Amino acid sequence: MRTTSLPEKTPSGMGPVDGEAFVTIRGMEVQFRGPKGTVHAVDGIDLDIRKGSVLALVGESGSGKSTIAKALVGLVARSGGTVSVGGVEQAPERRNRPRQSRAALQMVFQNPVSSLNPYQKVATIVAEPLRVAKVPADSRVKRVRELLGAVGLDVDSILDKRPGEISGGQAQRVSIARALAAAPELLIADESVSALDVSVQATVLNVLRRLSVEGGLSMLFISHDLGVVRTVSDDIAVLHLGQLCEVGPSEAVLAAPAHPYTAALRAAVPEPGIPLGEAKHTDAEPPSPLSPPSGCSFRERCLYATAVCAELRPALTELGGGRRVACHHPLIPAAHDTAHEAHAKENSA
Amino acid sequence: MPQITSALATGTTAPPTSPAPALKRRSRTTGERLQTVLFIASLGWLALLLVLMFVSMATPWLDPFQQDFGATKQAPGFAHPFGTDANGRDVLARTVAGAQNSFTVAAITLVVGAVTGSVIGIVCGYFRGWFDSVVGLALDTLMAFPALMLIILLVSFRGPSLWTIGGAIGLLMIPSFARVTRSITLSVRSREYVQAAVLIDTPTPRILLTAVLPAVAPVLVAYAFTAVTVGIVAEGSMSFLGYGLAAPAPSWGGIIAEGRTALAQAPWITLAPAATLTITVLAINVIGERFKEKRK
Amino acid sequence: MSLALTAPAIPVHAVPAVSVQELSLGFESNGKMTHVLEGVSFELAQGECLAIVGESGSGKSVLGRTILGVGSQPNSEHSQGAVLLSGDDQLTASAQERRSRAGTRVAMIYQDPMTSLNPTVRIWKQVIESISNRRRLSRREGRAKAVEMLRAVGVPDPERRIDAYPHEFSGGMMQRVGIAAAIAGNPDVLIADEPTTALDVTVQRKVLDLLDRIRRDSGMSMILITHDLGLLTGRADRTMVLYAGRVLEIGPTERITTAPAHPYTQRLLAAIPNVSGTLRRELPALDGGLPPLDRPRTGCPFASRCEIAMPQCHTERPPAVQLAPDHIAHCWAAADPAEGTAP
Amino acid sequence: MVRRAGRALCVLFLVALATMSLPLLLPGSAAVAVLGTNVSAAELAAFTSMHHLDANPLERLWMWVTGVLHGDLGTSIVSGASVAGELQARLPITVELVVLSQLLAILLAIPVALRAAWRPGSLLDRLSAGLSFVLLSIPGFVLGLALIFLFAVQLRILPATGWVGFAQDPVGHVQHLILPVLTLSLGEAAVYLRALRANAGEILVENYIHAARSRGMAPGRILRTRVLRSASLPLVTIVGINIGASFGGALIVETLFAIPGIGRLLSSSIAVRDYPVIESLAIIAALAVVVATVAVDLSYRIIDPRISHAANN
Repeated sequence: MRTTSLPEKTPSGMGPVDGEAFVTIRGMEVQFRGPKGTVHAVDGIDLDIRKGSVLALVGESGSGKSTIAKALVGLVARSGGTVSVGGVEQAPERRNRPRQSRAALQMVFQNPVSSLNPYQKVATIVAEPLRVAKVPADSRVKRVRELLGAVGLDVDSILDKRPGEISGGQAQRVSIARALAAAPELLIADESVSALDVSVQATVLNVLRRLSVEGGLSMLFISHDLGVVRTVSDDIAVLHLGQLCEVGPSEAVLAAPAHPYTAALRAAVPEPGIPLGEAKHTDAEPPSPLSPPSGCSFRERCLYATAVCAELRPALTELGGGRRVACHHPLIPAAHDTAHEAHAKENSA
Repeated sequence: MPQITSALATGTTAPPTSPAPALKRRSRTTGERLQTVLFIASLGWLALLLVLMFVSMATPWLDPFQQDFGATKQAPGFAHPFGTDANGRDVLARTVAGAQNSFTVAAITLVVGAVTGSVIGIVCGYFRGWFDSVVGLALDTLMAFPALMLIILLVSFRGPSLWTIGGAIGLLMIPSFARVTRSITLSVRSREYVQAAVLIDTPTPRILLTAVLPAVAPVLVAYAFTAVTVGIVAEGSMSFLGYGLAAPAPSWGGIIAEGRTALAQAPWITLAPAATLTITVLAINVIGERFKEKRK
Repeated sequence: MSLALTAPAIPVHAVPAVSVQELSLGFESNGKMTHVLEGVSFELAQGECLAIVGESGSGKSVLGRTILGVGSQPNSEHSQGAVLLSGDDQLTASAQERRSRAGTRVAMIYQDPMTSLNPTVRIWKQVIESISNRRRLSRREGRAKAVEMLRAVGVPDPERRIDAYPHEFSGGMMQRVGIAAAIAGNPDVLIADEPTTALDVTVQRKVLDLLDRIRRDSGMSMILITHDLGLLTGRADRTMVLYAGRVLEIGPTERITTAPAHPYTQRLLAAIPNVSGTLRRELPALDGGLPPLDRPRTGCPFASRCEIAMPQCHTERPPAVQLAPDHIAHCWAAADPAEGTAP
Repeated sequence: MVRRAGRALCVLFLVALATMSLPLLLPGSAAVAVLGTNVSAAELAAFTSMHHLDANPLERLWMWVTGVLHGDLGTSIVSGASVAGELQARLPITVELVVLSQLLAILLAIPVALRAAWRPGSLLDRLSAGLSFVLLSIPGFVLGLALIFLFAVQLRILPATGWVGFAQDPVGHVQHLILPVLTLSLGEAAVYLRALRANAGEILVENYIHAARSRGMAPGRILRTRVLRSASLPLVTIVGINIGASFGGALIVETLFAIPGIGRLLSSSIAVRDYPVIESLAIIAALAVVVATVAVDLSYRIIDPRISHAANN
């Protein structure tokens, strides 16, 4: 199964070299207007996804994770900021993007069953993007088989099945195969394993990780589960009420969170055989997006909040080692003076 | 050291190695059997009506206009299974001819109401926007206009043809068909598989064809059975009130209305076609119900 | 040969709060039989917390609802065994008897507080139902009781919030209201069916802490039904692993989560992505699915997915193997350590 | 809510406008219908302009509305009688029929539907399902005829047709009411029974019902206080639509039983193209539908607190 060919990458000559930002999001804002007021679902987000790497977006419900995904693909129009993929600017609305750009961003949804058209066979579902791209019928069949093999499915037995006849794990892999058929440059997985049983979840996670490592696919992986995130991602971005709290390499961030919110999330993850320590957040209710607190949005639940947190919204600042945190009282010391100076120098240059 | 024990973790002593005995299975219920019988009987009834209609159209038997003044208001018997009316016409022949008109009106109703209504519903549900609002308002207006008044107006001013009657009833059915299909389309539209289809740039007509239509179709078919019965009943009611086909032309409502004055002396003139009408509606409903259950 | 006993802290002679004996259940729909539970047995001591762990299709929720004894009960033709609440059988009891026990002797906390609280009824009325269904409460009495219950579960400003409707609460608060409603009748046994699955992790831990506190303070017994093996450590005294309607393993939570004996438990634990410890990029996946449930399982239900399955695993029901005074696995490999990998 | 009310007014306006356009849209002159064919063209024209039949619809609507504000609904172009007077005599009769039959239908449907839903597949469930299925298949005028045949012709215990005012003869009034009300209500009861049964079935499997039972709530109490409340939402909708549209049903029953109500008036006015009467009746009927829709909306808000919440969100 491993040897089955992985999806070819669409060659993008102008794309940046490995390690540099391939997807760049700057100042992204999404607002929803309602009778009770405007909700800033995404409130000024800067994010980079390196080519061939997996960036995980973590946060609790209402943090704006899924909205970012939808704004990226243009299902929801952002109200501010810029998005560029492989150096190509993406218009806020999907219909204003060229076909090539639309195909470049693909998404795998949360619910395995409702992601697939119940009236179509698996073969038709996966072939759909190829049909749209006007791939001739015979090469379509071949490609569908390759893709289904690449996501570890038993090709012959699944081709003629309908979504109702396959398991959740299989359905989710069919969804991935369909996304891959569009030859995307960025795959967005929105809570793609949270509806699956643990035993099945592992299979899907393995497929996603291999697509990134062996297939060189860039990925935005959205999840509320830190364990899952750690397994799949290279970098992690923690989101609270539409704002970034902390960004950095996953291992470093999870080993020693700099933002109290990351620490609170980390401390609340239950693991078999390991008793939970003290909770790292207060008993306060999660804030309402309709009336966000002044200053830092986490301050009401934060154990370290002081007066300044209510007055000033903390900006993302460099910590060194590729890490950034938006906190007045970060849990690990701020960037070393040298790094700080180097950074300052860089800026002035 | 692990050891086999007959005791369960909790200390009960039932032998765990014997497989749990197979649980009994119930046979099909009498209700299900009754439904099957009714279904077959309904099909049989409609088939019988169709055969009789064919006989009436293609052969000299069952002539609805043939008058036998020597045998007026004759009770049902061998020569006239449904008896004869005040003009000595065979009630069975008139009932069968009425069926033709009823079915024709129902068919027109269905085509006008179902086709127009579901196209409107699907377009509104999928594209939303100002078009949806405008059409919604128009449909609300149509629904607020008193239904029978609309039909009577149309019929009395345009003349009582099958097309006018069928078209008028069909027009009134457009809102309900549009509502049903619109709500299904709306729910399908929000499904992730439609969003996924949008993301891979599937052309909209193809999304409508492969995702929306298959979801709408079964409901539409089930609904169509109801629509047919509504068409038949509405035509009957219109004819009964005197806004149906012109006098000598037979229609169920008309025959029933004619017989009404003689309800005491010759009840069959009214009751036979009334029973035929009711049984036909019942049969179509039974078949429709069967279809709805199959879908579940 | 040692006889398995309940948790050491509990006196042996006490009547167990719940005793399930060789329970088999089947449901019939459209002429098709689904065998949901097969020969399930366990006991829950007074004051104890037992976790029932299983993935979808394991039958864990049906088991919980059968113990509770209300709602659509399986046809008597399709149920066997006994479900004893302090010695009283729920399976043979009349609907009226079961109803009289519901809320006061056994109560339930549901997975999704959004759907398990009636959206059209003010919460104070729902919170005191276990009491108001039995005797007439004056409006003042009822409201006072509701305030007391909400305060007990940590809902801030209860005097004002008792008049709210469920949708006016956040998910976590709504679940606290659900817990208040469950414990208002002061039941002996509390069944929590995935009580935190719909909640965020930070909220989840607070809710589980609350349940722990309630159990310790009141001495209630608790059955915690969950799919998440991570939740149990430090919370459940014992853990029972359910798969395709059968008990595969039962024992102290410590042992189940750190030294499981059944291959399924082992594989399930290994498949959980970890936040602590070494980073694993490739997780040991567990392919395949549940055996067909439309007929009784022969042999071990996990055999088709088990890497160390032996021929008899497919044909004969595995024996109960006692691995420690309180730890039992139903597994042929565990019975014969030479052939299996079990410790 | 403001938007809904605005929409309702808009619908009302459109219906009124459509009604006012009838003389222009429909072929056949009212003047000819009233005066006959052997009068001069000048006389016809004078008649037409006297009754403003050739005015534009908006103008006619304006005249109608200003008339209404003075309590004047116009006069019949055929009999010269005041429309308001006609309505005053006939409207109470139709309203009595409709209200009584709707009440009877609801009272019949609720207990049976709830009990049947509690025990799906029970004898009551199957019997009520079968009976309502048959009742639904019987056209109203057939049911009425059958009732007349049975109770008036065969058993001779009730009058076949006619109407007696309550003040005139209370007993006779009730006797004349029974068959028409039964005819109207049996069909509606079947509709309500099926809708409520299906809905109650869906509600009974909701988690919150299981939760209520887990706290020991008795079946009767669940049905009365919980299921009925939630299931009444769709019921209210259907009842609302039916009450709004009951003019149609009333027309058939009034014709069948020779009852001097609104329906008969409508039917006879159309036959002679008595536009002032038609217009007033159509607008009143539309008003009934619109008011019913708004009332349904309002009762939704009262029954389900989430709706007002969602609307504000």
